[in-house]
Amino acid sequence: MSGYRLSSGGLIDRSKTLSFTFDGSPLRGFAGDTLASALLANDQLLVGRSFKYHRPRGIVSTGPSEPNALVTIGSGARTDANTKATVAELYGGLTARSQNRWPSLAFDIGAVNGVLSPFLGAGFYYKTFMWPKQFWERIYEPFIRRAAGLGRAVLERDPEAYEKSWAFCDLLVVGAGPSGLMAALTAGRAGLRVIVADEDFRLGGSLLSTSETIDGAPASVFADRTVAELQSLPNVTLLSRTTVFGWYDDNVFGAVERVQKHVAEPSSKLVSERVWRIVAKRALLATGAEERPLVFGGNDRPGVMMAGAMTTFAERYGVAAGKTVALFTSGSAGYRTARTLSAKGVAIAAIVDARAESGDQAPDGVRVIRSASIVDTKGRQRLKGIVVERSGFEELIACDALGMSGGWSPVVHLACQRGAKPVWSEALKAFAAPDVGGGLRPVGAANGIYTLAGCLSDGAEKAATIAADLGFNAVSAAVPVVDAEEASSFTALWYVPGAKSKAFVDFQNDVHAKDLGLALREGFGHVEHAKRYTTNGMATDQGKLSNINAVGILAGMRGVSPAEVGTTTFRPFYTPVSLGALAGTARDEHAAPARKSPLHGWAMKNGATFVEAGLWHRSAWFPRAGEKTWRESVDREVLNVRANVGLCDVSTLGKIEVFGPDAAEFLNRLYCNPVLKLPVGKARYGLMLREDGFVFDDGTVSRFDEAHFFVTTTTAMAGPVMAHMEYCAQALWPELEVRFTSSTDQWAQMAIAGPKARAVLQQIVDGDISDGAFPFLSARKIVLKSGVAARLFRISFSGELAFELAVPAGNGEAVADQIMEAGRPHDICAYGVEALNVLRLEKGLLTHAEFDGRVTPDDAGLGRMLSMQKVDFIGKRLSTRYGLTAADRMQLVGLKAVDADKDMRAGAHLLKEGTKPSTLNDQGWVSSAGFSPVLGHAIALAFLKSGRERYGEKVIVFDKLRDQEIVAEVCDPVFVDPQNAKLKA
Amino acid sequence: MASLITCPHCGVRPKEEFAVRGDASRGRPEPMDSDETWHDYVYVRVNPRGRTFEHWHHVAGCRRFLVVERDTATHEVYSVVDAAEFARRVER
Amino acid sequence: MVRDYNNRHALEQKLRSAPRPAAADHLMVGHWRAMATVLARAGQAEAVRQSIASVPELSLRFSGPGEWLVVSEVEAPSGLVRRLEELCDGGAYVVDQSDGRVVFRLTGPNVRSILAKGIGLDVHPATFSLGGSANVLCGHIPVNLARTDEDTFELIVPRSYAESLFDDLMRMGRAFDLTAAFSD
Amino acid sequence: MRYSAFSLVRNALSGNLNWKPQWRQPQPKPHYDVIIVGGGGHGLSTAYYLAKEFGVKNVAVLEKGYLGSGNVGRNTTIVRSNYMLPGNEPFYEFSMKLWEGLEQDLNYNVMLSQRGVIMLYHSDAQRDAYIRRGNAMWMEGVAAELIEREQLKKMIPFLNYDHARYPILGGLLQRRAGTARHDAVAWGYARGADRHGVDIIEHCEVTGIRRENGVVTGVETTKGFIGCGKLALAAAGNSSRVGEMADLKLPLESHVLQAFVTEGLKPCIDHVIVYGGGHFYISQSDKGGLVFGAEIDGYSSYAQRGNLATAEHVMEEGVTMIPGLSRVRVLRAWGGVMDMSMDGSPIIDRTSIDNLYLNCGWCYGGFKATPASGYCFAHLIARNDTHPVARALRLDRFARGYAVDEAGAGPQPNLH
Repeated sequence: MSGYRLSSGGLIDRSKTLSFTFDGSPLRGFAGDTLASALLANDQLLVGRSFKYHRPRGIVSTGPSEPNALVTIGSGARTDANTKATVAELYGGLTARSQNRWPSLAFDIGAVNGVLSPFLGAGFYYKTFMWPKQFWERIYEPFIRRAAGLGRAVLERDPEAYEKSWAFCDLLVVGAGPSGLMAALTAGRAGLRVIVADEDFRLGGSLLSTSETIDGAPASVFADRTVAELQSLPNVTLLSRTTVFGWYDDNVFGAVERVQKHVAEPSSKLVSERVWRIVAKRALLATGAEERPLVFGGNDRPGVMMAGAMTTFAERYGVAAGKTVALFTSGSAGYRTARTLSAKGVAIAAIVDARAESGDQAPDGVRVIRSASIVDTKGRQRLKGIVVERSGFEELIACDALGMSGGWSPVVHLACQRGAKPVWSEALKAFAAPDVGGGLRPVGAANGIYTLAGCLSDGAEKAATIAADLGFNAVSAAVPVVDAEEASSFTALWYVPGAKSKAFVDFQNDVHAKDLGLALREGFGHVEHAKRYTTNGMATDQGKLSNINAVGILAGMRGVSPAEVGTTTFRPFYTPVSLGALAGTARDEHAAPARKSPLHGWAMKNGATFVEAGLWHRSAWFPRAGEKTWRESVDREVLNVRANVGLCDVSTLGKIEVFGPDAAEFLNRLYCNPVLKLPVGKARYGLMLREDGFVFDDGTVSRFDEAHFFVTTTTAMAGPVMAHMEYCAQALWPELEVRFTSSTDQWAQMAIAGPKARAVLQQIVDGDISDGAFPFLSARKIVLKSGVAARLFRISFSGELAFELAVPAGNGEAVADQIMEAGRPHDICAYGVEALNVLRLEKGLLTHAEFDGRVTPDDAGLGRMLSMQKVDFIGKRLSTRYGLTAADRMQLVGLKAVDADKDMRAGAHLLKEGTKPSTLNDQGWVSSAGFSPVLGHAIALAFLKSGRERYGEKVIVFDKLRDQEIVAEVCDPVFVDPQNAKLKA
Repeated sequence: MASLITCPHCGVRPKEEFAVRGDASRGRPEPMDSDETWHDYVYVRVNPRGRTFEHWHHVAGCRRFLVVERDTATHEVYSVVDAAEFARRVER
Repeated sequence: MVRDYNNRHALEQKLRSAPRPAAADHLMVGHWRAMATVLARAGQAEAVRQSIASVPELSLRFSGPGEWLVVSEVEAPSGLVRRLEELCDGGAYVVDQSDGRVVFRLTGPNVRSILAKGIGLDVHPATFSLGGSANVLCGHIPVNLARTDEDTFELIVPRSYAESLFDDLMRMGRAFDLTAAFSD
Repeated sequence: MRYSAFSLVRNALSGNLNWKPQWRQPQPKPHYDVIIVGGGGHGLSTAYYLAKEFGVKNVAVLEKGYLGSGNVGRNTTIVRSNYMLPGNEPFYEFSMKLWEGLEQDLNYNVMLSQRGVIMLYHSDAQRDAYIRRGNAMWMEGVAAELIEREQLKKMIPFLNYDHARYPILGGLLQRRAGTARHDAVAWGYARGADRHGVDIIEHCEVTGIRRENGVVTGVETTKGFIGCGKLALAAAGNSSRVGEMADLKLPLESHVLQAFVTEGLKPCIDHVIVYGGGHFYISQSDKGGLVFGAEIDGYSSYAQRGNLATAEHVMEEGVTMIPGLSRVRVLRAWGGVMDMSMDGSPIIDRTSIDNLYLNCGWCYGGFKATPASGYCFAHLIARNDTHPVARALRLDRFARGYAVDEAGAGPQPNLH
């Protein structure tokens, strides 16, 4: 029996017993416990196995630096692997399991790795597993992979919700210990908008685990009182259970709040975790300091922990780490722990002090061994004794817990996340926060101040300065009096010589001191190389305990100062953050907004099947009773449009209203074809290029009056085209007077296509739309018989007589209904984008399947559109480069399967008959393919080298992905009505 | 920078409201300028480590192109102006 | 509640079920409101702004330099366009957006907390005061946000995004039992 | 010292005290036949192949930081040859073949893990584009498979099949593709080059390029002037800066790409999976961490750090593709500086200056190219002749109108 619950004391609620399980065993703790304190109170010393050697490990710390006590909490889809027991708040019903062991924690087969450890030194895998070659893939790697990792992720759908929130403040205080609370109080009283974030579930930091008193009361009382006052201030936000994980440009901080991680039955109204994006004018880093472990032989035995952790377990959780506790220290902290434990009735076996002398006061009757070191520890899965060496003599001292303290390092992680390196301080024997300007300043222990009074006044002073900087009337808050202040000092001790067994530097990754020696011998002495070669500091704790000792050891071996060795790079995240929290709400169906057409309801009524088109849901086809496949529906829709008439929702096309005296000139420079003299009341097909001469987008441009144009874009490129126009108008040609705005959402737009389109539409439209009155490419504002103001265009993407009618979005459904009603005698049908695609394919009209960003107008057979007489247009100059005009470019052609039963698929490549597949022999590719119900066989559009010269030639359509090679004939890309007789009817 | 941009029209806004278009240091050449000038304009970048001018489009705000003058090594922003104003200024 | 017999609201599906009694935090969806984009001509921005601002029943929502969404509580769409064209007297171009936008009015004691879950703009009264308006992102959706009262904000969203924004707002308000209904 | 089972055992039994440095730390000589600027993957592999394959052994690699301190040590370790365009596919397949023999060649285990790379598609258009790509691979003799939804469900059951914003319809799989241990690649090439006599000089920053009569004669460095016969630049994200020293104007922008790793987990993801609804990709390392990334941050930058907005977006894509990732915790983020080119494809070429050679423009795909990049660059330097698989990757392709634009995005680097 080692760890046990003290009979009194601690900031736990002994009236609230909480039941939980560890590896199936039922255990009990109290409200206010962490899982770690509850485990220790139940004498569960062994909590995990290390990564590489599977060594038995116990709790080392009481915070996020914990390398050993990693457990899996929860079950099923609510499983959280690799959770640090030291920061997991205990709740009733919590289930925890140990990790990285098989078959059980106490008996773990993987521990055989420890025996093999001479062969498994740092970087061993780079030197082996290479013979014979094929064994790596088949034997070695699968073996290594099985050994990988710690906890097990379930990869099931997470039932819980997450969210993000923005916050803005004058002052962010990171950490609610003595300096943080004092700073917040000062700033809060001065009226600043203050946010205090602390990772703990109870605010107070070290105030909750010190035996010191403030103004005659326990420090925790001061903490509670301060928190209460801060809570009462409307300008102060207190965020407990909130870890600030990152510091980003412009003093923006990322923080994660564990909203419901500590409850057994989460409320469906609340999220599990919330990520805060905090924009702070100023911030104080009140993150405290981290106690350093000592690197000595056997320092990983369960029962060895940080001295400060022992104090915290005792003071805050009312738990003793052992019956007989020894301490190994290079500073005053070990003595302080001894005094605390002794006062609570715990036996102190000895204080082993690495220093020759000090003024530190041991409790009465406690033996102090100076100039001494621990060279080994005894016991297997729990500590039974320590081997103390002094002046060449060894002594075995029995104990069941050992507290170690190698001094302190300020926690400066956040301040070093934006490129600045921490600065070695000879005075502090530690790396201190770099000066990163006024936005973020360290305060208190994070600033290297290790006395309580010093922390309180540093917090008050820094906050007062910030308040004054920001123009607030700072009332300097009275700093409370700390009674019987204890001094704090230590000597840096990176490595304890004479180790009789492995002396671990990084507990979780099993990096021991000799690994660092090996790294240095093999040329990996640079701190980054040593880290990467040995994996020191790369575990889930990111080296919070190990990095400083590794730096010190490397410095010692290289004979230089730690300043010269330097640290590895600090990067987000300070502690690991769940992907779910960072993702927030934008996941699953809500990963991106869904845009719905004003005719969505109409399409639903007509039985549409929908398909994603960027953010839009578009109607794809409209199956009717008896139709078993999508092809049947699409074929029917196509044939009906060709024979009768159909209605298709084209509302998703981008629509832009362009105004101004220079609108014509502006558009003339945007399109490669002429626009300047487009008559009022007319529409024109237009092609925009990128500045490098390739096709950017196609669409129509219409002119309603001299200074009002209307531009449409493809659905996919609506956003990019708008941005491109804004770029041209604002950045390139600000001298042109042109203004434009999107009207995409204002209009419901429908294509009415087919030989009977006019007959149907004429019933709706007020006014003459005969070919004479409203010829091909007319574009006008009109009024419907119902009184609805509308726009009518005579344009066609099907090759049929066709109109596009735009009505205000809210009227869209009613008008579409009317058209369907009017069209019923003419056998009108609704058709979707699939039929639209077949219709345009039959006509050789192009989409972004063809305009893939590597196609010139000439490639697409639209070379005649380039108006080289124009002085300038976007893409003109570079469109004439050799590579864009070479005769062997791939040109748009049609393909007809020679064997009418065979189909073709977009993405197939083209080969000359009789040639073998090879990149050199590749002649082109199929951009679009489909079945033409009009022609009764497969057709395709393709890009073929010098294709327009090759009509009539047979090529092989190579589709190895489905093991198919068929022969097709090259032809003109217009398969249906090449004379456009129907279009102009 | 990188987290927030102070739009001259809209105030301080988060990065996700913007799209970066790229180098803003050079104007578009005249139609009759040399092939080399045009090639450089379209394809070549100074790409300095240090102060640079870049077009940022305030897509989800005022939809203006802004010229952001900033340091590519430190991400410090020195100025943000409307692209039209910047173009006119360069003109002069 | 319907403007005319054949007008279909973008949220008709979403708000079809009978509304719960309004909670303290409540989302009202404007059934429709006339609004138009006003694009001032070169050099006319200030004059245009002033003449529109002088009409009490017109509300200017800032969209960009020389560009506003003008909302009217009283006009019909065609009337608004005519009115604005008269007011601007050739100094601006006017585009009807009445069918292209949906207005959400969010009101209640927790609106700022709700909005903070989607909008990266500091809407503290000191920085975004009554009458303030801005184009912003709410999550991934572009909206125009305006403060129309101490605890009331209006979000104007392109019609095609309205359902998505509605879902987002309801989720953002879940912790506060946010309710929703058509406003008229 | 050659690594073998014997050497491993012998050293283990002697307390591992006799291992020697994996590469020397030489002082620079006054003159080298070839100086390579940049001690990352590409610079080191160039040196290795120059010495081993092309007999050019009087070579120095100059690295301003520690060896491998650039992108070779901060990437998502993916190795693949699933390109579409004829200018790219043969080059990357050449690289893939070199990967497959690299461990034996280097006598160093770079842990090539051919676990398969699958790129998901979510629409018909995307499927068609992948079919085009897969068939282009087959044209080069590279096996590719189209995995349809039902088959994919069996292969990778934990993807988001039922609640995806963009439904997962299938994927394009290259089985031979996979991952390799990034640091080991740098170290293995360094050790290999060193054993062939190459001087690897760390902490030696080039500050100037000396030219006489228009010909490069050497470099000024923080360790003094070093003369050379030929100068080869392999400076990745810093290419523009080094090029500037020789008045080279390059079609490059430096951008930040973030990569992430989670806490170590027991094996759960076998393949490298690429999300088609965005740019997210993920794999699991041999240590158990899930390694992932997505798009670049979007602005030009030399700061090796990313922004939170992009990181959040990466996570959105991640949990959208694999909902079960939601409770997995991300441990660490990196920001690498990408030398984004104007068409998204690399440049291996001579320059307008005699004896000055250029290797850059790797965008976010430099790691997989490490062997071929080094081999082709060495070929070019040693023989003054472009290797056949790198013919399309010349610098003048932009002026001539032969961009190799896989994304079809045009000369806007942050869209590639």
